[in-house]
Amino acid sequence: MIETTPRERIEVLVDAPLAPRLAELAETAGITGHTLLRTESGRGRHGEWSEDLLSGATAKYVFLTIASPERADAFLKALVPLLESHGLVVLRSTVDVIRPDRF
Amino acid sequence: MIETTPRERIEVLVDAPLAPRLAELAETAGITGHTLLRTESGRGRHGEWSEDLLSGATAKYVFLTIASPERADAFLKALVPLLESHGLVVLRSTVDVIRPDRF
Amino acid sequence: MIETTPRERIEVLVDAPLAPRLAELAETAGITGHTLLRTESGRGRHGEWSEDLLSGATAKYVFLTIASPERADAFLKALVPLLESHGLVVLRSTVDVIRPDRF
Amino acid sequence: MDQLTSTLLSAPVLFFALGVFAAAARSDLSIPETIAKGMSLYLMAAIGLKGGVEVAKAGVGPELLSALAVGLVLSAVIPFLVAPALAKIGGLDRTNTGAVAAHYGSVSVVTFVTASQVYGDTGFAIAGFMVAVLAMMETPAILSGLFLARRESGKLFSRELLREVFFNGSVVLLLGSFTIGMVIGEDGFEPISPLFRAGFTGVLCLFLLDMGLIAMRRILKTRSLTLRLASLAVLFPIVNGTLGVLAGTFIGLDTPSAAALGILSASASYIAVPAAMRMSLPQADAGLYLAMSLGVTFPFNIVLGIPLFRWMAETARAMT
Amino acid sequence: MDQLTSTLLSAPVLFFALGVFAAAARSDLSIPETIAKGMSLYLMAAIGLKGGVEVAKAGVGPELLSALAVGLVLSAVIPFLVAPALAKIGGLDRTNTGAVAAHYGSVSVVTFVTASQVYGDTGFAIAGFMVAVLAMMETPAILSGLFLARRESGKLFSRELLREVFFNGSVVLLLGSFTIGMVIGEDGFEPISPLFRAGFTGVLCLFLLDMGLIAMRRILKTRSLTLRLASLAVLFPIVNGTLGVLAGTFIGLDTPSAAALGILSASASYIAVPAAMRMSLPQADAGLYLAMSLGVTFPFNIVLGIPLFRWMAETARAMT
Amino acid sequence: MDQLTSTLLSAPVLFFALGVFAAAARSDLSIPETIAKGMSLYLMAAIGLKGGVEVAKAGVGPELLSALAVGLVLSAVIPFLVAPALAKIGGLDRTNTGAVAAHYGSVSVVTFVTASQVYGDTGFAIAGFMVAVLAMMETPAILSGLFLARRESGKLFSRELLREVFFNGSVVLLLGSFTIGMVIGEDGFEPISPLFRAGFTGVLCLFLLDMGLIAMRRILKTRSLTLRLASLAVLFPIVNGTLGVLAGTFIGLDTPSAAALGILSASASYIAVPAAMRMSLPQADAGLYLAMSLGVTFPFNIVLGIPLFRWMAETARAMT
Ligand SMILES: Nc1ncnc2c1ncn2[C@@H]1O[C@H](COP(=O)(O)O)[C@@H](O)[C@H]1O
Ligand SMILES: Nc1ncnc2c1ncn2[C@@H]1O[C@H](COP(=O)(O)O)[C@@H](O)[C@H]1O
Ligand SMILES: Nc1ncnc2c1ncn2[C@@H]1O[C@H](COP(=O)(O)O)[C@@H](O)[C@H]1O
Ligand code: NA
Ligand code: NA
Ligand code: NA
Repeated sequence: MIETTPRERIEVLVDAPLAPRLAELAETAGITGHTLLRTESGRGRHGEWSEDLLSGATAKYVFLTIASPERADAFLKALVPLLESHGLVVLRSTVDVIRPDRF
Repeated sequence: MIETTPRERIEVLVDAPLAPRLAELAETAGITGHTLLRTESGRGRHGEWSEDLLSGATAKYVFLTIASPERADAFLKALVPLLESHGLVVLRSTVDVIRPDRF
Repeated sequence: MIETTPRERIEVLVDAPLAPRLAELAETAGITGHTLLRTESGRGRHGEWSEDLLSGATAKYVFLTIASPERADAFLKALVPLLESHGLVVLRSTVDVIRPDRF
Repeated sequence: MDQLTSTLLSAPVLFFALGVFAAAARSDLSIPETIAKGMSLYLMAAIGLKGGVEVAKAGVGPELLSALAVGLVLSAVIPFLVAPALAKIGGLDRTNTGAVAAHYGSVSVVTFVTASQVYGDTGFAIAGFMVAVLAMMETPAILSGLFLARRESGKLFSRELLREVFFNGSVVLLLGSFTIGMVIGEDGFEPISPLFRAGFTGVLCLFLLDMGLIAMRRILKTRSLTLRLASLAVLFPIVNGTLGVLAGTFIGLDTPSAAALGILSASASYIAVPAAMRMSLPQADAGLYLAMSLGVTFPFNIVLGIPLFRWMAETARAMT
Repeated sequence: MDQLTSTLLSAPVLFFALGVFAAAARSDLSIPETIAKGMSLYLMAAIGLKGGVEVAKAGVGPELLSALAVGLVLSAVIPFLVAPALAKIGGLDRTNTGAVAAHYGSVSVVTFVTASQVYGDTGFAIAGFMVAVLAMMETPAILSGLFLARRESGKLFSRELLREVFFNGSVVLLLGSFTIGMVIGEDGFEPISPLFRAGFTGVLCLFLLDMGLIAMRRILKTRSLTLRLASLAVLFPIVNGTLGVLAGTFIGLDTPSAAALGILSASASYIAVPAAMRMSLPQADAGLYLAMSLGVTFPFNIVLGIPLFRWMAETARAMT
Repeated sequence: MDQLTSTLLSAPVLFFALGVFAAAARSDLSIPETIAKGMSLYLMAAIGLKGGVEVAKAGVGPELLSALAVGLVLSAVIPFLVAPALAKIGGLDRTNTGAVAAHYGSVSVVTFVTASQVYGDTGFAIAGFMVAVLAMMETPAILSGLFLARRESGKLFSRELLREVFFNGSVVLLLGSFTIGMVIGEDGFEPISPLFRAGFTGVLCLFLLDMGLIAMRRILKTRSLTLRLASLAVLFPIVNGTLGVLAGTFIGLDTPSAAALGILSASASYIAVPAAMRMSLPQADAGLYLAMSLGVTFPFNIVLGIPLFRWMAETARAMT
C-alpha cells in the first residue's frame, strides 16, 4: 500500500469576482496552493444563479484547497467575517494525500 | 478552532437534461440548496461521453448538495428508482460545515 | 435508510494532455469508470495557471474515479512514478455508494 | 451525375469530408462546443430570416398550408413506419425503438440548410416557406416516439415535454426569425444581409467541418451500432425521402420544394430530439441513436441524399 | 409616431422581442455565455473604431471637451439623484441603495449601440466622439455608489476598485479602439470594415436576442423586485434621460448627440457595474440590481427610450 | 523606415499593442478562451483556403518542392542550432533545452498570417504555396526537441506522439483547407469569400488583441524567465529568420516568399508544440517555454520581425 497522510480539504463556493480575495486570505494563512473548479448553476435561499460571463457578477467557483489542520483552521478563521456578507458555502473534510510536505 | 457541525454531502453525476428533475426531488426531500459542477467527459460501462452543447444530450453535471442526515436519506430514497434508468452515480460522505442551520 | 457500501474516491489534478494517460493507468488497475471535472485556474509552487484552450498546454482537469480499495491501491501505485514529473495532486478519501458492484 | 460531382466538390461538402478524414486519422482537431452551438444558432436565424424575406417578397399561396399539413403528418407518421424495422430487423427493445424512431420522424436543420445552399448555387431554389415546414416537422415525431415507447405504461406526456415540443429552442428560433423576415421584408433585411446572407456559406463550411468530426467520432466510439442497424440508417432516408418527394409532388409543390420535402423526411434529428429523449426516455441508449442519426444518416444525406432527392423530384415532375 | 413604429419594426428590436417572447414561453432557447461575451466585445470594438474613424474624418471642436465634462458629471451625480427615491420609495437599505444607484449613473453600451444604429438608419447620425463620452460615463458612478453605501464606515476605496474604475475592460476596449480608429482613419479602416461595419447590425440582432432572453429570465426568477422598485426602474430613465437631453442641448451638441446623451443618462449598466458591486458590496442583492437594470430599464430604453429621447432632443432644439 | 511605420500603424498591430497595454495596466479585459480558439481555427482555415485558391490560379512550379524541402530541414535543424545556447547561455537542463528548442524550430501561424496581411496590403504578396510550407514546418521540430531531451534515455517516440506530429489539428486544418482551396478554385471560393476573405483582417485584429493580452500576462506572471533567456528569445528570431531569408533567396523564391520563409523560421510555436511538450515532456517548465515563445518572440516578430525580414529579403534580392 502507498503511504498516505491525512490533510484537511477545504471547499468554498464563492462568487467569481471574490475568488482572488480568497486566494489572498489562504496565502496569509500560509496556504500556497489552490484550484478553482467551474460550476454551472445553483439554487439557495437567495434564489437561483447561473454562469454569467457577460457581467461575471453571478458566476461562482468552487475554491478547493488542501492544507494542514493548523493552516486550515487559520484560513477558516479568516473566512468567518465574510460568511454572511459574501454568501459563502464552506465545507471541510479529511483526505489522504501522497506527498504531505506539499500541503 | 472554528466550530463546525457534520452534515451529509451528496454528489450525483447526472445527465444535463435531468438535472432539473433532481433539483425537484431534492426540494421534495426538504433540501433547498444545490450546486451544479461542470464536467468535461467520462467513461463507464456504457462507453464514453463528453460535453456536447449541440444537442446537450450527452453532457453531464455533478449535482452537489449538503443536507442533514434525515433529508439526505429522504433524497436518496427518492433517487433509487432512477438509479438504473438514469445511469446515475451517487456518492455520499460526511463534511463539516460552519453554519449548520443553513443546510 | 438506503443501504450503502464504502468505496475509495480518488481525485487527481492533472494536465489536460495527460488525462488520457491516467484513464489508461486506471483501466490497467481494473477500474473502468472515471469522470473529468472542469477547472478554471489554480496556483501552486510552480506559479499560476488558467484554462487555456489555445494550446491546451496549461489547462487541467480533476480526474475523479470511484473504486474498491484494492483497485484504488493498484491505481495509486501506478501513479507514483508520475507524481513528480507530472506535477499531480492526488487525493484519496472514502465515500458511500449505492450500487457497489459497479465500482 | 454532374449533379453528384457538383455536390461532392462544393466547399461545404469538402469541409465535411475533411472533418471525417481528420477524425478517422485520430487527429486532435476539434472545434469548441460553444462555437459549434453559436454557429448552429446563426444558421437557424439566417435560414429563418431568408425564408421570411422571400415569403414577404413572393407571397404565399395555398401550397404553404398543404405543405405544413403534409410535413406535420410525415413527422408524426414516419416513426410508426420505421419502428417495426427497428424492432424486427434491428432487434431493439421497445424503449430504444421509440427513441430511434422519433429521430427519423424529426428533421436535421443542417441537412436542409446544406441542401438549400447546394441547390441554390445551381439555380434550383427551394421556396422560402419551406423553412416553416422545417420548423413544423421538428417536434411532432417526439410525441410519436414516446407513444411507441410507452404505449402500455401509464402517463404518456409530461408538461415539460409538451413545452419542449411546442417551444423547443430550434422551433422558436426558426419560426421567430422567419416571422421577423416576413415583417422586415427585403428593405429591412438589407442592413443585416452582410452577416446573414454573405457570411452564410462560409459559416456552413466550418459547421460541417465540425459535423464531420462529430459524426466520425460517434462511429468510432459507438458500442451498440450493429451492421443491421447501420443498414437501416441508410435504408430509412431512402424510403422516407422518397415518400417526402412523392408527397411534395402530389400536393403540387414546385420541384425544388418537393426535393426539399424529401430531404426533410429523409433527415434525422440530432439536436432537438436527442435532448428530449434524454429527458423522457433516459433508459434509451444515447450512443445508439446518435450513432445512427449523426454517424450514418447525416453523412449519407449530405453526400448522396442531396443529389438523389433532386433527381427524384425532377423525375417525378417529368412524369406528371 | 412614425419614429416609434420604425424603431419597433427594426430587425434588432424584433430580435429583442423574440428573446423576450421565448423566455416568457419558457422555451429552452439559449445562446452560450461565451458567444454572448464575444459579441459584446465585438460590439464595443466596432463602435469604438467607427467613432474614432469619424473623429479622424470630421475633427473635433470644443464640444468634445464639454461633452466629456458633462458626461462625467452626469455619471457621478445621477446616483445621488436616484438614491433618495430608492431609499424612501423603494425601501432599500443603504447598501442596496448605493449598489442600485451606481447602475443608473453608469451606462449600457448596447442601449447606446442600438440607438446609434436605429438613429443612423434614418439619417439621424450621432457624432463619433460620443463614444468617448460613453466610455467616460461607464465608471465614475461606481465611486458615487460606493460612497452612498459606505459613507459612514471607514475605508471607502481599495486599490483594486480604482483599477476597476480606470482600467475596466469595457473602458479600455472602447477608448482603445476609439484611439485606433483615430490613428488609422478612413483608409486604414477600409480592410477591416467588412467585419466591423458590414457585420455590425447582424451581430447586434443576435446579441439583442440574447439580451431579450436574459432580461425576461431575470424578471421571471427575481424574488426581490417589488412593484415600487419596478416603477422606479421606469421612472429613472425618463428623468435621467430628460436631464441628459437638456444638458446636451444646453452645451450646444448637435441634435442626435443630445439625444444620445439622453440615452446614455437614461441607460443603466449591466456589465461593468454589477461586477464591481459584487466585488465591493457583496452584501448587496445582485438579483435586485440586475432585475432593475437588465429586466426593466434596458427593455424600456430599447423599445420606448430610443424614440422618446430623439423626440425630446428635436423638441428642445426647436425651442432654442 | 516607412515600412516600419506602416507596420506599426496597421490596425492588427495596433490591436496587439492595445492588448499589451491593457494587460500591463492590469485591466480585467479578456476574451473568452473558446472565442480565441474559434478565431484561431478560422484564421487557419482562411489562410489555407486562400493559399490553395491562389495555387489553383497560378499553378506551382518546382519551387514548391524545394520550398517544402527547405522548410522541413529548417524546422528539424533549428532546434539543434538553438539548443547549445539554451544550455550554455540560458543554463537550462536537458529537458527544458529540448522543450524550448522544439518551439523555435516550429512556427507561429498567426505571425505568418499577420505578415501576409501586412505585406499584402502594400502589394508585397507572399505566394499561395507558402501555406503548405507553413504546415510542413509545424511539427518536425517536435521530434528534434524530443531527441535533444531524451537522446540518452530509452524509448524516444510513442505512437501518440507520431500521430500528433502527422495529424496535429493545425497541420490537418491548414493542409485540408489548402487542398479544398485548390479543388474549388476561384469560382468555388466566391460564395465563401465574404467570410474567409472580407472578414479576415477584422478577425485578425481581435485575435491579436487577445494575443497581446496573453503575451503580456505571460510575462507578468512568469517566474522562470531570466534576462539571459529573454535575450535569447530576441536573438533566436533574428538568427533563424536571417537563415530562412537566405535559404529562401538561395533556392530562388520570389522576394515576398523568401521574406515569409524568414518569418516562419524566426517564429516560435505556441499552439502545436506546447501541447505536445506537455504530453511528452511533462517535467519541462510550461511557464518558461510559453513566456519565451509567446511573451517575447511573438511580440518581437509582430512588431519588428515583419518589417525586418522584408527589408532583408529585398536586400538579399538586390545583391543577387
Ligand atoms: N494545496 C493545494 N490545494 C489545492 N490545489 C493545489 C494545492 N497545491 C497545488 N494545487 C494545484 O496543483 C497545481 C500544481 O501545483 P504545483 O506543482 O505546486 O505548482 C496548482 O497550480 C494548483 O492548481
Ligand atoms: N445545501 C446546499 N448544497 C449545495 N450548495 C448549496 C446549498 N445551499 C446553498 N448552496 C449554494 O450556495 C449558493 C448561495 O446560497 P444561498 O446564500 O442560500 O442563496 C446557492 O445558489 C447554491 O449554489
Ligand atoms: N468508477 C467510476 N468513477 C467515476 N465515475 C464513474 C465511474 N463509473 C462510471 N462513472 C461515470 O458515470 C458515467 C456513466 O457510467 P456507466 O453507466 O457505467 O456508463 C460514466 O461515463 C462516468 O462519467
Ligand atoms: Na425525417
Ligand atoms: Na445612466
Ligand atoms: Na521557427
